[in-house]
Amino acid sequence: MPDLLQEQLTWTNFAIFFAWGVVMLLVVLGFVTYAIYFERKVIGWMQLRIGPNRVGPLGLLQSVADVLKLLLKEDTIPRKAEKELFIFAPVITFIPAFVVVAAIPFTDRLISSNLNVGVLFYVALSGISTIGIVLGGWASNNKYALLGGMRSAAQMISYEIPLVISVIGTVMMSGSMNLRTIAEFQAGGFWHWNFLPQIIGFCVFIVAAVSELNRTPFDLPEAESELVAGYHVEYSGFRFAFFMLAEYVYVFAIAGLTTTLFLGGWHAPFPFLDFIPGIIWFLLKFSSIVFCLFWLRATLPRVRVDQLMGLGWKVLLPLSLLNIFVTAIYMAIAL
Amino acid sequence: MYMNNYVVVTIFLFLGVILPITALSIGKWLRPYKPAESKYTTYESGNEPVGGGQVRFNIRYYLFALMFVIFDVETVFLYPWAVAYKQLGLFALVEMCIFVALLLVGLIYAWKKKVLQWTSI
Amino acid sequence: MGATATGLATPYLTLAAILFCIGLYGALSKKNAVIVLLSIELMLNAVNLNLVAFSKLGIHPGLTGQVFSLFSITVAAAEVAVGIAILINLYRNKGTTDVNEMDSMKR
Amino acid sequence: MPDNLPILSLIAFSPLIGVLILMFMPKTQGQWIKITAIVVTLIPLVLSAWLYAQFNHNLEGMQFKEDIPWIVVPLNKETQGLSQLTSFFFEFKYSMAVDGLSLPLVFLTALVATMAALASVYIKKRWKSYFILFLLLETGMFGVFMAQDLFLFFVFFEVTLIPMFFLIGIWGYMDREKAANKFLIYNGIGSAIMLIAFLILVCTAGFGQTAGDNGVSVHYSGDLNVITENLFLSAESYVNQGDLEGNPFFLSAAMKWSLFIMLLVAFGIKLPIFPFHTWMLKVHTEAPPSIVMIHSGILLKMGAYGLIRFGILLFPEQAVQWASVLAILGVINILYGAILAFVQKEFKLVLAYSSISHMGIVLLGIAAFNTIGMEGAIFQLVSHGLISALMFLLVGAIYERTRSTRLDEIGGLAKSVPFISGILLVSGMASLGLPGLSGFISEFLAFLGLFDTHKIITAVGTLGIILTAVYVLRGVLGITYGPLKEGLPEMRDARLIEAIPMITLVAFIVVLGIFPSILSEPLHQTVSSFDQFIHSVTKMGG
Amino acid sequence: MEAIRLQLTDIGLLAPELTLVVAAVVLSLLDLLLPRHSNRTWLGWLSLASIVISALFVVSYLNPAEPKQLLQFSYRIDDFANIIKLILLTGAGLITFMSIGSVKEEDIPHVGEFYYLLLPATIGGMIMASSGDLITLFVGLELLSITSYILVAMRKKQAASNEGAFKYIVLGGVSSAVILYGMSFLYGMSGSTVINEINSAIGQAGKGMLPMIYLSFFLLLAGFGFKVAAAPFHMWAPDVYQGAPTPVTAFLAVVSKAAAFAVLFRLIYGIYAVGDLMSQPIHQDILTSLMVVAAAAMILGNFIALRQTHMKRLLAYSGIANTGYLLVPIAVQFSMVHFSNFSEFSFYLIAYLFMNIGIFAVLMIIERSTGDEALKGLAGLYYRAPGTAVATVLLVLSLAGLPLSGGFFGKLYILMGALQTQHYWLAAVMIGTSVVSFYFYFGFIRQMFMRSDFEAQEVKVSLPLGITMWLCAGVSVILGLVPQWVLGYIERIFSLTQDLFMF
Repeated sequence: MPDLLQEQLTWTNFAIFFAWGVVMLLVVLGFVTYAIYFERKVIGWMQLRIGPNRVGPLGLLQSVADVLKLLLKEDTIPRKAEKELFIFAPVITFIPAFVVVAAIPFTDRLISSNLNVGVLFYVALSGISTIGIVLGGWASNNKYALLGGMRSAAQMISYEIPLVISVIGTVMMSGSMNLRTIAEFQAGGFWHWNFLPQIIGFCVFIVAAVSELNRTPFDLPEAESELVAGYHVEYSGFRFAFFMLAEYVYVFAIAGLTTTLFLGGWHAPFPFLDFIPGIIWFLLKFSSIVFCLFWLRATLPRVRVDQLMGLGWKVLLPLSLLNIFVTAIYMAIAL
Repeated sequence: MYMNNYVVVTIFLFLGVILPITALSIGKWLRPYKPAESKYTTYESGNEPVGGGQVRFNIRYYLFALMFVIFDVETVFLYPWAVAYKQLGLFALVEMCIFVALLLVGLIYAWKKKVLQWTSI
Repeated sequence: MGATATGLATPYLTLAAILFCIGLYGALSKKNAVIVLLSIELMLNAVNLNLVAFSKLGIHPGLTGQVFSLFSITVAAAEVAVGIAILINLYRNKGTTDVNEMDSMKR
Repeated sequence: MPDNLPILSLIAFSPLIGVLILMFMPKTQGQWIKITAIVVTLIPLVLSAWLYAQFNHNLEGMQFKEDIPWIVVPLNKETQGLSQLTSFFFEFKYSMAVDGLSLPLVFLTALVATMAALASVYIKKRWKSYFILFLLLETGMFGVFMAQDLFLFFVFFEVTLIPMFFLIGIWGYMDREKAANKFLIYNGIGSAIMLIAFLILVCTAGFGQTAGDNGVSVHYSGDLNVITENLFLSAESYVNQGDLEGNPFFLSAAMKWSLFIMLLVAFGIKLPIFPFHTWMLKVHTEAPPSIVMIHSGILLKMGAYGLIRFGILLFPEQAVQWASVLAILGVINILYGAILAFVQKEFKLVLAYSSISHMGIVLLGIAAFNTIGMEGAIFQLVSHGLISALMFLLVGAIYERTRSTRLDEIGGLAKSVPFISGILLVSGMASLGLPGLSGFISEFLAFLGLFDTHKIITAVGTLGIILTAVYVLRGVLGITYGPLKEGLPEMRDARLIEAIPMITLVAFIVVLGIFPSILSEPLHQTVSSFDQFIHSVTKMGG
Repeated sequence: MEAIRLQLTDIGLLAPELTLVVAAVVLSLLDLLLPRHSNRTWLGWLSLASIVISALFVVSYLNPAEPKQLLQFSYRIDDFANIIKLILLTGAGLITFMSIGSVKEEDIPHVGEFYYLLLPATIGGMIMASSGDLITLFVGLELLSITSYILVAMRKKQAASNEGAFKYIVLGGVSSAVILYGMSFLYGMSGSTVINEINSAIGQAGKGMLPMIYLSFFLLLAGFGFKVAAAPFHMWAPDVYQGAPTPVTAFLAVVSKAAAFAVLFRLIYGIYAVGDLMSQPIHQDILTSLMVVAAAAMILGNFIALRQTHMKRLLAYSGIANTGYLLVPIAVQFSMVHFSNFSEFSFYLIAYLFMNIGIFAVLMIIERSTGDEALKGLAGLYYRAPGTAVATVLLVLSLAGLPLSGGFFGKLYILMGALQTQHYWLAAVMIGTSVVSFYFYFGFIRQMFMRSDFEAQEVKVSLPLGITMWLCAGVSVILGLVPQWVLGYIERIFSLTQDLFMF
């Protein structure tokens, strides 16, 4: 793939790129399907339940069934809603979630694109999803939805800043915003991985990322107990599915990003394990992060909204700024 | 060809658009359509909706939006600096310290002025 | 086409000019204060487009234009933040964001 | 007294001593404030009398010269490196001097100021600020007549403007604010035009160079001598010879004409010349009597002085070509003033229009462009200064007693206030030019001078004399003779403090009428030198 | 290309600005950490102290052997910058001083913020004065503008203040955009943002560039014309002046205007009025359009001021008129017989600074005693507070341009410049409008001396206000009596080639 990217663009190349895109789409969709299944299973185990087990062997087709159900469900748009915006909102939420996947390198060779501004690309696009959420909340013309949308927007912009700033440490270390370069920089054993020198940044990033995903313990926008369902209270059928889809695609993206930025990407934890292909390592790290996210959901209670905002601005932001200093001084000494 | 990267991105974007369109079209073709007046009312926990849907919300949202705008834009300056930090040397650190210190002053200002305090909805 | 003066940037410059004019018109004629502020942002963005077009496609390409646009983005953000803050205050005091009603100081 | 004593500065700034003293006097000591002020005005009076005596009648040009650099600004660092140029600067000098033209006016100023200070008994409120402003005004007037630098002249000219604004606006009669405004705007326009003309002069003719030890030093200067010299340089000797049109320091004929007209208008407003006179009527009716004494007695003369000093002497060619225009303007002034004075019901307005009429005579004298005419003009300045001061003093005295100056409301004062009525009669006679009084000499000389050059105009102008007699007699006799008008309160005759200035002024009027040589002798040499100068420049015969 | 880097030694050269930066930061932190109800007056004193220190730094950099520059011309420490900085700092210092203890809590709820927001605004002005690069210039300009917007809106509870601030920010934002748009063309034509590089690039440009040069010039003229409140770009000034708290109004009228003028001066001369461009017809057009703007400002400002009854609005229009006067030395090109443009400009700026701050101090005194900003508030002042009235007279005379005042000599000197270059019509407009201005300036005197208002309360003059007022009045008179002290100094140290043009 990197070689193809270097070449002159021909129709053949274009076709390959397109095919790659379709493959990625399918992979992502597949991931979402089984991530949901996996989540339900994980939470089930943790709560000493079985989890889905009816549809298909071990309940493996449960999610597929759910999707089909949503597809067949009647889809109503409230009369008072702003129709066009109401239709657009889930689409706007979904598109950036998928496009950011293009920036993530799976291994040295297995990349979709090799953008020099990878980090920025991710950050910039993921911000657009917020607009979709606010739009959805507003277009529903419903009090719950509006408040949910606003809340989610406030939360997302609040955590966006620590997220963005915490990444700066890794950018400084590798001197590039290219995700592939950042991953390459971490070659040679886990002590070279960014999460060690960047431990503050790593923690901030993880917390902020969970919040960005609107997942427990930060799932306030869709807090059932307060706002019924938050911004998608009026959504049903496949429109609702796209909100959900976007959320899980982001899980995919964030897990990939974390792996690349902090966990050494496709590199083995010890040099002698290099014989195992990079993709395996990547998937291992990736899966463990996904698992952790589900684990958090099963374990932690939801925080209060003022705690949420306070955490973002008063703890994470100063910490992430501190991280820059620490990194800079560390590098100045190391150099 | 660096352009190729953006061709890929465009392809992803295209796919991202195509998927909802196809999915929703297929859904439209498959799903039932049985309209009833009550289905189209705004949901309000089962009651008749009271007042308009676009209620006035807390002024805090604006304040957070403002804070976001300021800090987000300031990071624009942090990124180029971070990329080039290795080549810039120690003095750049001092400069960035000043910059970040000023940002922190802004944060403290907001903090002390109770902008970060969330009240009610 | 004026290609000598503008290099290859002419289409971008034209777009920027159109955006700028729309912004100017909006800023001077719209009733809603928020739209007025948005129009100003539009003007500033037209300028950014201009700068970036010049820096990439102008007759003297170079990085400076992009740096300049970074600064202008920042400044625009600060400006609109202050603008919104003042507008909120005004709304609290007067209960309106209609620009036409801001005439308390006319004699 | 020693030779190098800065006598002119002493005269000009001695009133400021009074200002300083008054500032530290308590407001409540009204009587003492008045006395201090009057005493202070005596200092310049005495000094100028001494100056008058010391003046050398046989010398042409300026005497008692004082010359100190005042504002000297070096122009730009760059020029100092240039070859042959040692320095480049512009300067305004503190430069004072008197000649036969200004000397009588200086004395007149001192005299009228003292008289007006005595006449300030009619001021009823806020003596302290009144006298401070009064003394400031006096300094300004002295400065105007002495200044030899355009900038300095302008500064003093404006210094008279501001105190006058206050004096009219605060202590005037009912409509004082309007009068003050009108005064300000008209004179503001006048001085603006003057300023622009002056500055053009400074920027062109004021540019000079002096050779030093190691190069030339160039400068812009406001010095009247430098400007006069440069203005009459032949075209070849200009700085930066070569293309004359492109030379920024060369004044083309058109430029000279416009400068002349600008100065004519600027000083014409002050004089006042016919279409620019309306402001002065308002001031004459609304200002307090002592201030009108100053205004009519001296301030109007500043216009004439400026016209002669700058308008005529800097642009003689233009002036001579416009001699008939000036003469016609003069005649218009005389007739217009006289006719309107004739129909006025308000005695102050009668006097105001008579001032316009009399100032016309000054213009006539100037327009003659010969020694006699010019002498007549200067004579008229002094004589009218004395007479109108006296007249307005009397107006003040009468108003004090009758609360009115309308001709139809007062009459028959001769019986109740014989002294005042007598003086009024004398001043009336002087005003209409009765031989033996000062008015006669000046009118006679002016007409005589003009007769040489413009016979018809002179003839028309003399009509004005007859009209003058008519309106003065109508006014004066209406007030003094006839039965005492009803409704007039009890009156007492002049107090001592009123009588002193009246008698002094009358005395001067009579003396000047009988011994005109007191005035003409110091005048003569200067005026004839002016005449020669004008003729030499314009190549007029004679 | 050699790497552009700020060296540690350069920090020393930035000392005046850095002093203020540090002060602003420290003051804001102090203000935050102090208990809510403690007295904040001493913050004002601290702010004043920092301004003084900064001014001392500037003084020590005056008249350098050769102008210093940082980061390849983007920041210049030359005498042009130093003199303007001194003017700005004096203005800011006087305004801070006069507001100490006289700013009312109910008027400006955040006194501390008022004090430390003046500092960044001043820094913005100083950066503008020093900048040799469009980016630096723009950043300085916006630092000044944005802070000014906040300062104008300081009276949070008053609708008028908010309204003024909103108008200011909208029109200010538009003008910033217009300036930027003009700058973008300059950049496009030259590929550089450094002033002298732009100059040489557009000087050598062919005919094809001409429309863009014109376009950029007019955009910049409109934008900066707005910032300096020159007609026809003045509409914001009266409303903003009226809405803003009085010290802020003084700041806008003096410091912010001076800074914008400094930029205009350097930009016009640096880009359009030197080098190869001088030989082209465009040069004459540029000067003519500047003159037209100057004349328009003088005429509009003075004539509309005639109808004003509100003091701040009147002063706003008077400020517009003064903008016109200040534009004259910029518009008349230096030539063989006349190259004292900068000293004319800076002298009048200095005179303008003192007389305006003085008159605003008077305004504050009146405001505090009568609570009214109308011209009527002055009625009978002479009988209530003779001293204040006399000082006011001195200031008004200077504003009106009557002799022996700084205002007079400043105008005279500018006038001489216009006459030396033979722009007679401009001189005529200038002097004619000055006469018109007599009427409304003397309106102050008429109110104070010729009207009486017996019910009016006693006037209490707080010490800082009184000192400021008398200081300004005194300086105005001294500037008129011995202008050569200031003028001579400026002419001695300022050099066109070294300090204005960057060769």
